[in-house]
Amino acid sequence: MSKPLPLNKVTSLDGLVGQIKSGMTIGIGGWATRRKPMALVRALLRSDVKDLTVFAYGGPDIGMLAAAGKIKKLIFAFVSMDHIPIEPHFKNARQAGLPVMELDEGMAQWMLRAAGMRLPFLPTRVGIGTSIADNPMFKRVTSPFEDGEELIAAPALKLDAALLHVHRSDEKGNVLTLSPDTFFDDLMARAADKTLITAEQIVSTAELDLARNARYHPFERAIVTAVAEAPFGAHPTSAAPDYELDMAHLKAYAASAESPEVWASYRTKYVDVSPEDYLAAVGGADAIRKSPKAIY
Amino acid sequence: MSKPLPLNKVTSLDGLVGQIKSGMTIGIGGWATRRKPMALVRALLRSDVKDLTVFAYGGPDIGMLAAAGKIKKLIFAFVSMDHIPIEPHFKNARQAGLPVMELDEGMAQWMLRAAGMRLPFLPTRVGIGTSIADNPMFKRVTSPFEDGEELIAAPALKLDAALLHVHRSDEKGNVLTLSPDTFFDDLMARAADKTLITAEQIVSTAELDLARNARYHPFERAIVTAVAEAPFGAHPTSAAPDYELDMAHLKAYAASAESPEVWASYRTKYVDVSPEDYLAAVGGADAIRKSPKAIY
Amino acid sequence: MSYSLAELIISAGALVWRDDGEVLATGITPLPRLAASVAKSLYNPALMITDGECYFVEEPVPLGPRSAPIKVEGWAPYPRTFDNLWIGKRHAMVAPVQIDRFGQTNISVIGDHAKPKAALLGARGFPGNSINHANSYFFPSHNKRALVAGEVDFVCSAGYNPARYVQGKPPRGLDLRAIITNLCVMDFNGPNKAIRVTSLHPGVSFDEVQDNTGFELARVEGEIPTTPAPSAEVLAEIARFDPHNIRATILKDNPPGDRRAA
Amino acid sequence: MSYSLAELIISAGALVWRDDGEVLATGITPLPRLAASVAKSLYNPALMITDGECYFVEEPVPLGPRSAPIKVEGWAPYPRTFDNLWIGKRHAMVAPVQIDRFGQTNISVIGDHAKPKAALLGARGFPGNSINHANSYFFPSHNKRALVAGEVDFVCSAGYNPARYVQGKPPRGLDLRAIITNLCVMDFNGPNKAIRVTSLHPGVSFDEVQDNTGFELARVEGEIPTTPAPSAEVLAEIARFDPHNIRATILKDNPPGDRRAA
Repeated sequence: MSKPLPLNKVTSLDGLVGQIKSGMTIGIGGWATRRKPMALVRALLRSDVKDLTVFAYGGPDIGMLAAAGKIKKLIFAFVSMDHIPIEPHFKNARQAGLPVMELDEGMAQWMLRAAGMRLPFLPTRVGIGTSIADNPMFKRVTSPFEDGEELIAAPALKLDAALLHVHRSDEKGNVLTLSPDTFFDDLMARAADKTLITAEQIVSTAELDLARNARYHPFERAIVTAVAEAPFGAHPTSAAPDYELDMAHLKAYAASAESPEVWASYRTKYVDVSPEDYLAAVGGADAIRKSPKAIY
Repeated sequence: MSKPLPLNKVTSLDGLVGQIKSGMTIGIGGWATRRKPMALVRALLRSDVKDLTVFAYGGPDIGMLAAAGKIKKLIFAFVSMDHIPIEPHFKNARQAGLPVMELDEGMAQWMLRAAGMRLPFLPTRVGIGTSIADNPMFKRVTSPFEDGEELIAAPALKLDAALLHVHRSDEKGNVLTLSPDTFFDDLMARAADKTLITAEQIVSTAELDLARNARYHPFERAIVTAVAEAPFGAHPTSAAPDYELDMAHLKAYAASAESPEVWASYRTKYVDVSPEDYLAAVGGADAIRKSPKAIY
Repeated sequence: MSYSLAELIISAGALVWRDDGEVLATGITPLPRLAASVAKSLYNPALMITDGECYFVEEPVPLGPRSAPIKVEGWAPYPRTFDNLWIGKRHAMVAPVQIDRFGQTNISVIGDHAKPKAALLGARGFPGNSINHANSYFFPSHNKRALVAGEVDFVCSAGYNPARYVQGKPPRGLDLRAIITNLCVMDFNGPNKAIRVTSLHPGVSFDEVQDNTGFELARVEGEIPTTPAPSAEVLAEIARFDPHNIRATILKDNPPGDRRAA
Repeated sequence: MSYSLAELIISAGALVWRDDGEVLATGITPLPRLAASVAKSLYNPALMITDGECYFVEEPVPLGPRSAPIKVEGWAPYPRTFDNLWIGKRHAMVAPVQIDRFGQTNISVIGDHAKPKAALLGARGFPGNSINHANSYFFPSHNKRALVAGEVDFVCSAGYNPARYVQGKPPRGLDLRAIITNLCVMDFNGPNKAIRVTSLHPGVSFDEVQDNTGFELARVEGEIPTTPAPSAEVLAEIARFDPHNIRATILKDNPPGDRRAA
């Protein structure tokens, strides 16, 4: 009997995009200007996929998808580029009436946790007393214990796909995220039917050195669907410690929200191009590696 | 105006015990034979404290407290010494009718999480279809969404005090747990009104090197009440990577369950003594450091 | 000693954390952040503060480009942030766009939520913050667009508005403390938790404050005190934590703390 | 080729994970653990397995003292264990003390729960495991004390017992697969999920199995197959993963796989 082939989940950016279908609900990892799977978002912009319901702790990922008309409904607690507090493409889309479901940051990850535990809902006080709770998607649940408190029942935020950017992966989908902050990529991966990953580098399992790096391993490979190598795949956001955010590029991107014409020109130059041409257009690998550490 | 004094939470083992009052509900960190605050448990045995309700992922901590008659009610999912599957003192106490509340392992940490979020309960499917769910302490809650599923409402497992053993602490209660497995010490600390900590070493904040060791920092110092230095404070359980469990001593301890007389003699030799005399009685620091790595 | 209005605000702001014990002090936007820094340095060393990213630091990190490495004393990634705030171990001072008579604030939209006149940041963590831990607010421009009549356009942080609670009872975690503006300091200790002026910045009258507020203000009994000038020690700490003088860029024209000195 | 009963059990056990895809394969006690090791090595390399402590490993870790370092491919601390099992990505084969006709098992107590005749381990994670992911069971001694009449003394893992569910409907996560004993292999595909004998170990009759079982067993149609003997390849893998021959110590007197050879 011949042994079956080992696992290999490696694909291309387009291979990842091929897993995303119009009408899906997707979650995008990272936070604002940190560790966003931007190469994958740009590949998504180049595809025919549309009518997405999107959740993210949003930054330029949301701005770009909104500018490209890919979003049917946005689920969010904020969309920001940190140093540019309000994402300008998001602002344009929102003011043009983009349908949204607005959440609290902490409640959002709690709803991801519900999905990741296959529970219909989780109770919380978050939202009580605010306009967030006016949304009829929230129900109420009463504690069956002596306290009898009425709490908000926050429904599970189930994702069809989670799009995440990590630092290292092997072919089997064992990954490392080396960033100072983990954010909620793990909860997104658990909440999703498919976890689609871009990695700065695909390396051997031994090179991951997981005995030493165990605490940088965010989730087990069984929930990873496919992986594509995407060097500088978070640019213009950061993938610290590999590289920091590119403030100059973020400003150029922000300026592209000024008019449809400026956006079209940004898009031609930076989106409708191959990853290699993108890297050249933004100044090359050395320039990205030299970006100074961001201060928050 | 003179500046106020810096924080200093350092006390002695007896200082920690002084925070524990008869009748309290306490949680004990670690897991079975790993990172148990045994020096603190022995100090508790030497005190007048009694009538404790105790939760733990139990090992010899529970066995000793049970043998000493300190437990009014045990909340548990198992009590084991891993290589000695059933803790013999626990077995004696249980068969003599020690009142218990039996939980599932995963449900227990979920109930700690409820307490750590100040929620009255959390929903779960765990327990459905089993005798665990026959306990009237559990209520039912119905999903207010379309699914209408009936789930178990697991009440918050609120602790008066959490007793934890860590590898390093500074005077302010910034701690590091360096073990391969984190267990649920963080949830216990959040679920507790007081978090009482023993540390292998108390060092300066700089020596914790938290910029590099961030991922070994289990919780913020605001939830730490007091810290005592207790070198080899987990013995005979392990505090890997500092030292491994002492199988020979665990066997001697297990044998002490044979009769009240053998237990009395164990107690005289290993419990009713100072930490220094204990260390000498179990063979000294070098012997503990030479214990081979446990295989599970 | 002369001082700017920004420095007066920082000095007054620092006092909100003085008796908080060991909690996370979060100040969002430069003046609240400097206030938290001064509070930790001079009044309450037990406070936890962060580098603005994901580490707890032993000493406040100065604003802007840094000349020294930060002294890390703990990890504060976002998951930990919620773990901490849900047990109430925090007092935040933030800078909303609107506040109403209930203390409800807004940073989400101006106008209709479905199609806003101005889309702002989004509710962020305001809902959870407001019902779990102490909150104070800073407004750089005290006027009726900020301190509004009626309700704020979208209630991001909860306040003492009985209409929004079961049987009118706010959750036990709701704990609104202070509002500091370019005109005065207020708290929530008026009748039925009404917003109350507790001190007026030098040269400001209660009537001026009321005229610039969209709702009726309570006032402390008797003569309203003047917000105390920052001490030399406070000013020195402010300068230390703001070496690039970012505080001079926050309020239009960087006015003096005592407007009569202008 | 001669083989022991333990090896037959391991060989039959390995097959339970063959078509599971990428899940955590957990085998508790030596024979199930060896079965999981063989399954990963020969049938389903996508399986995740651990070192028994808190790491996922690329290759099964041999039982007992180790001559080579483990090859870590991931972190599996206890908190991660529950995250994983609650989404169902696991198939465990464990060794309970009792099982009943519903597939309910017990590892907590013998006798009365409040004052047991014998206190065992405690329910551990059995309740959560049983309704979240696939489970198989191993019994080294097939008899009426283990395969009991009525209900087990304390139901630690859920089974197909309608009386224990709202409207008789078990949760969708309940997925009982196989029972392997020293006499036979069973599944839950009898009428109404009844336990059914699917193969008899060499030299064992159905009647002998039934006589040693506290409840009525279903059987596959026609002649019940004989549990297939382990191949040379399987035996070689077993020997590789059990270099200290711990498998010879599990069943009393280490009987041969075909009892007629004894």
